[in-house]
Amino acid sequence: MTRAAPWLFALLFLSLWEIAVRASGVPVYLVPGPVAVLGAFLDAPSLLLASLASTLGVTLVALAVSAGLGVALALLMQASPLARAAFQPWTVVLQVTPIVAIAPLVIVWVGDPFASVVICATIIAFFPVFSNTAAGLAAAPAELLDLFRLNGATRWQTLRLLRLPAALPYFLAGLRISGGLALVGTVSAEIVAGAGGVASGLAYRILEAGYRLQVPRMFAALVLLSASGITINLALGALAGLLLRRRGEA
Amino acid sequence: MTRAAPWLFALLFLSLWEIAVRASGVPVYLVPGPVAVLGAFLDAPSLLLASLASTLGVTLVALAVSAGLGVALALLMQASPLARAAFQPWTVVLQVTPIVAIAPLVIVWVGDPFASVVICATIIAFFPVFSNTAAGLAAAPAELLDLFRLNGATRWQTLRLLRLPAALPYFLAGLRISGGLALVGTVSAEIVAGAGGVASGLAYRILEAGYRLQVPRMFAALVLLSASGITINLALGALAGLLLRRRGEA
Amino acid sequence: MLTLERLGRRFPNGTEALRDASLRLQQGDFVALLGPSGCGKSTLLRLIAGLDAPDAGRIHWDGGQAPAPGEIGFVFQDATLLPWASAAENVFLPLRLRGVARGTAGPAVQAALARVGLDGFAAALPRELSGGMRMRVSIARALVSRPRLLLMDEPFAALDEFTRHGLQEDLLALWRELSCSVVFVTHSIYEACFLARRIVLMTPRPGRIVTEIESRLTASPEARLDPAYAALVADVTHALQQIPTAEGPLAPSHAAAPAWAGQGWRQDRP
Amino acid sequence: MLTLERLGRRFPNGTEALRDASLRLQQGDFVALLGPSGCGKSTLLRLIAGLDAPDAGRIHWDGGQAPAPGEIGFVFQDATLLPWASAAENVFLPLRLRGVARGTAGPAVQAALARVGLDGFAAALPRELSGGMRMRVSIARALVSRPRLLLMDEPFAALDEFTRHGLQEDLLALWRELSCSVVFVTHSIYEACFLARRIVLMTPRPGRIVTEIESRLTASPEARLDPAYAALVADVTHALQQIPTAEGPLAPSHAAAPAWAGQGWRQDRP
Amino acid sequence: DDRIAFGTDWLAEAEYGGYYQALANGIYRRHGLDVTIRQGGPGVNQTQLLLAGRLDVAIASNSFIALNFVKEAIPFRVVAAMFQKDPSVLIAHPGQGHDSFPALRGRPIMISADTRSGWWNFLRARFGYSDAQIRPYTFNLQPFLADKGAIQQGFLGSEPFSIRAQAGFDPVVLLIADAGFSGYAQLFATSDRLIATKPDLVQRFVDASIEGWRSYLGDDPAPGNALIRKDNPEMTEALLAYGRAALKRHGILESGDAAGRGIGVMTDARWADFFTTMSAQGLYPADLDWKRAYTLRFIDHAAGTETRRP
Ligand SMILES: Nc1ncnc2c1ncn2[C@@H]1O[C@H](COP(=O)(O)OP(=O)(O)OP(=O)(O)O)[C@@H](O)[C@H]1O
Ligand SMILES: Nc1ncnc2c1ncn2[C@@H]1O[C@H](COP(=O)(O)OP(=O)(O)OP(=O)(O)O)[C@@H](O)[C@H]1O
Ligand SMILES: [Mg+2]
Ligand SMILES: [Mg+2]
Repeated sequence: MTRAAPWLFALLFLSLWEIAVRASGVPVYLVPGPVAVLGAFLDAPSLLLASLASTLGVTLVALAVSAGLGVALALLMQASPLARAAFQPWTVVLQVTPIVAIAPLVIVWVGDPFASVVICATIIAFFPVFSNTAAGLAAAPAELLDLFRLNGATRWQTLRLLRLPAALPYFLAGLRISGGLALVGTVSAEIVAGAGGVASGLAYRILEAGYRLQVPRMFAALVLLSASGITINLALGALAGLLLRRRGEA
Repeated sequence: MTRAAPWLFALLFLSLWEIAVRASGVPVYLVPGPVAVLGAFLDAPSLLLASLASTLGVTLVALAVSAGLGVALALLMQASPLARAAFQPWTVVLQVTPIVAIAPLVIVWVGDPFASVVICATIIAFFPVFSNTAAGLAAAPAELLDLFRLNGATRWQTLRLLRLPAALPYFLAGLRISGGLALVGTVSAEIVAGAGGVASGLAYRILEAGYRLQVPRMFAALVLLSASGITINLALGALAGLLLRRRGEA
Repeated sequence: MLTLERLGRRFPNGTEALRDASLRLQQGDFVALLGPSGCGKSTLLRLIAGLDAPDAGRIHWDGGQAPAPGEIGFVFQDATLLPWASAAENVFLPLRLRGVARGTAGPAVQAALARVGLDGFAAALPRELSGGMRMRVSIARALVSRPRLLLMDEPFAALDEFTRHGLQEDLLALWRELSCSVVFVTHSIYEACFLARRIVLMTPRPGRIVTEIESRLTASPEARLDPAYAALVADVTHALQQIPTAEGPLAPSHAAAPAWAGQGWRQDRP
Repeated sequence: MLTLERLGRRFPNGTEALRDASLRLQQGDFVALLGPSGCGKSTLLRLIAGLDAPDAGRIHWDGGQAPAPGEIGFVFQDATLLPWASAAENVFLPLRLRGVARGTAGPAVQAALARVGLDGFAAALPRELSGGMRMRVSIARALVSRPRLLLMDEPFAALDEFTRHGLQEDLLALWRELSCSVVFVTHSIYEACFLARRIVLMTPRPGRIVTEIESRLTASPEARLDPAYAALVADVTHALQQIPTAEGPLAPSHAAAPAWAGQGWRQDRP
Repeated sequence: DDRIAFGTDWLAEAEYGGYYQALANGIYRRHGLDVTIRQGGPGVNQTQLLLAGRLDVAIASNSFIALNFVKEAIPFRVVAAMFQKDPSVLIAHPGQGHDSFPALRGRPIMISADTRSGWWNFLRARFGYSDAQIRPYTFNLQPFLADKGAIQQGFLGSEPFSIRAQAGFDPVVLLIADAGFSGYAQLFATSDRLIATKPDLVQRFVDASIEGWRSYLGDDPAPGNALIRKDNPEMTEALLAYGRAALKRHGILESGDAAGRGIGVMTDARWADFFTTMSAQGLYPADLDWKRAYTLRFIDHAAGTETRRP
């Protein structure tokens, strides 16, 4: 029952949607029903799937970079209280700077469109991993910190043997939030970057379908996007379960 | 020292930036120095500040709505395992759906531009509070859950007296992430929703100044945005400190 | 009140904590559970409370009905307090969960705190208390709701002897007053003998219940001065030494009669 | 080794845990600390270890030099294990922090686990261990690094008497072998008398050190059979009863001589 | 008065001067219209708002949108074309050899997504451009200015001025309309239903808008400009003047068919030419009923005379 629940819910939701669309007679160019959306997907599956692949490629790279960077910066701040005091407030700048504003600068400095989009998506996805990891590193229990101090642990040992393992659940929770953000960040960056010379991602399909008034296709692209987001989220959830199970925290 | 560090760092950074800009002779329309940015702000302070006020208004409403909705939904899922099974995966959909794609639909359905922007920003800001709160509600220690079970606690009592207090630090951490997202979400939504008639927010300043090559003004708007983001983040951090201090978790 | 029939419990990692553990608990009984560290005492209490389920055997409640939730008081081996709630709030919790209003519960909570010697610490948070004080809050919490069945897992282990004696006597008084049933895990033979009507001995892991010794002492502070108390201690100590283990009889390495003990009991010191 | 000079410690919430606590610890000394729950024993140990700082008074180390980090072994009142690391990893930790390679440390870790009776549980995680077993891991961890100063906060409170006796004797052997200094907090008068060279008594909160009793027992398993042991127990019990508290002398309510005790010592049971 | 929500396809600027002028000078009011102008912007899809009924009339940026109505069977069409020439341009740095459309073949060009699905197809057809040339365009001149080799899209009345003002040079400006692009720009799109039920309203709106344009281009543009600056405070007088001058100099509104037959005029011939080119590119099926994309009934009659100033 619990296993089937999300599917049943989805089925129910889609049925209601189709019924509502048919009953109300909303034209397909305004809100297409699920059948029309599926039809639009089947019209040009390879086109949409190729775009999806392109977007997912950027997303995964951006997620990996965010995770690496987030952990590295969190470690740096943990290692040096001065660095923390000096930088911590400024990391927020990255989170709140809108892609639209920095995309042109990134393009000026980076040039390569793929790298530019990765950088923009990373900027969006970076913050949750970073801030959760930093919180996790700071949350090591006081009595265990005492134990390490007493045994003459170096800062690095305390980090590796105590703070990092203690931060793992926090990191994984942050990663799960960042997973979705990397995806939506990629799409946003793609949109800003517009047509982008490289293989065109889902964002372009969405925009293009919007301009061409092919609303069902636009919805099909959105559905693919959502499905990818759910998959990434579930995959990261499974990863967290796997890593924490042994520790009895899952 | 630690108190002054962020300011010293900022000063150092700004000085280096100004020096670099002057030394390299980068034209002001590419990268303006801090002095030029300040000048641009002083040129039209009321214009920028009015936009800031408009953006912040939406941000705060969106943050409040996200927090309320996130907690409510997390509670619902905690209360009913079936609801959790059915809905949890679908909440990701909200996170990964790009604003750009749904903003037109939201505007079409909602009409009122202010409400539309709030809804878009909420969609972005909602996920971290929700997912952190849900994690916190699920993270109540097993031995305390046993205690409650043994004493015949109702689901509701367990929620109110155990799960909610246990989730508080998680909620606050999520809120801090959402704070920044609400801001950047507002800006993104403003961009997509266009000036749309209401008092124009910072997004519009950034875009239009960028488009018009009034780069110093664009930077001034960006600086205001960053400053607001930092303020929101620090304020939420202070709130968390206050609420957790008594519990000895700060 | 309840019968444990050949209970078995093996944890997922393969550790077999209990095997064929059988025990009968009468209404109003006071059973002390003695056994080496890691033999399955805590596991047994959790099975009785319904917090864990046996892999083998079954638990039969007289009248077929397990106690209603809230009728069992459990002092866990660790204090298990709400970290964000004061001592008084923690003690209030069981009453609160039963819907007793704060005002109504106030005197009972105060009395329970006073009984464990924490009058001055009603407002203190757990992290502001010493280890023994935390344990006393936990004891007060289990007693405040006047349960029908009291499960206590080494409740007094972290307390000094004076506090401990006082609480032992309070416990006896409460037991008589409520005529509740008690299962009391302890490592102290003296404590077991002073408190319990029946002393139950467990083997090392996998825990089995091998010996039961009845006490004929009157449950009262005066029992400490009763020669029968000393005799009982000696009996239990002897019985413990008879329990076979993989490495021979379960007994301290120096298990010779002390030169200065000569009144029918052999092993009088912990 | 060190001198505590009129130490005072008042916590931010106003609780005064220690006042004017003075103590001298010789190199190679073995001091037992007895006192009622909440009197400041754990606080005192933390001050000695440098994990907390006194508000008044000072700690003077002979030669002016506090032990190097890693030279102090501390058994905390709670087990304080890394929850994600196995028993063996937890015991290995102090050696690891000193840079000892896993291979080199292996036998020592194995030996320490065996000494506390956990040979079969090297790979078990803390949550898979019983309360007493966790505490034993913590003891093994403190001993494995052969410290110069050993601070032990009720290390054996959660253990059955047989295990406890064995570990007491192991501790004495180790103490002689390393000629380290030990400060040992316990609630058991017997344990204090059996182990310590000096028994130090503290008043109820705010804790002060009021009495010191020297032991002339030889530190060996045979001491349990020595009549002088019983005499010492009686002395300490008597001294404890003399400690004045706000509510009169600190003594159990039934503090009369047991009828069955007649060999020069009065209070022979915990 | 009849209320009309009218959506422009970009932020307020000289390119919409006629409508703001009609608003400011009471021309709409005189025609019994209560018009609200809703600005567009990057990312704002006004067509979608039109379809949803949030706008009564919206500016369709180009002829593609009208053909898309037909292709997707959407009951909307265009009723007038304000710009005879599309003011879209490609701009490049001088002295780089980027002086003509053919010279740009194979060069990286920054264009936006809507351009890619719009007049980019014309450039592909006419000059053999390929999609591999496309680079991201962020509605921002910084990447262009930072790179001397850069080429990007733009609007006649906008980027050249900004570049002159800020960077101090005149870029190469290539107007696609001059290269033979036959698409109209700034078309009025509205629903078939409105056309059927209130043709008079549509007629008055088209007429008043044309009159507004005449006033903006021929008279003092100050009232319109003031309204523009109210909607878009980033706009400067200098830029507005430049934009207006560009419209006039290049005959964006008043060249071609409009020169004789008045602003807003469309012809079957131009539509046919446009459709043939684009369907040859594979954008539209050859059997598309392209004539359903527009109606000529509201233009090309009394418009010229009626708007003569009193
Ligand atoms: N962090 C703290 N904040 C406030 N008060 C504290 C704190 N830690 C300890 N105390 C108080 O200091 C006093 C002494 O505590 P301590 O833990 O030293 O007692 P103890 O002698 O070890 O007791 P026990 O035998 O119960 O472990 C207690 O009254 C306790 O409430
Ligand atoms: N969750 C668990 N997973 C695996 N093994 C467990 C778990 N809980 C307990 N055990 C094992 O079960 C056995 C019995 O544990 P239990 O806690 O019942 O012992 P105990 O008699 O209470 O010991 P103590 O006196 O030390 O508290 C131990 O060997 C322990 O390792
Ligand atoms: Mg136990
Ligand atoms: Mg203590």
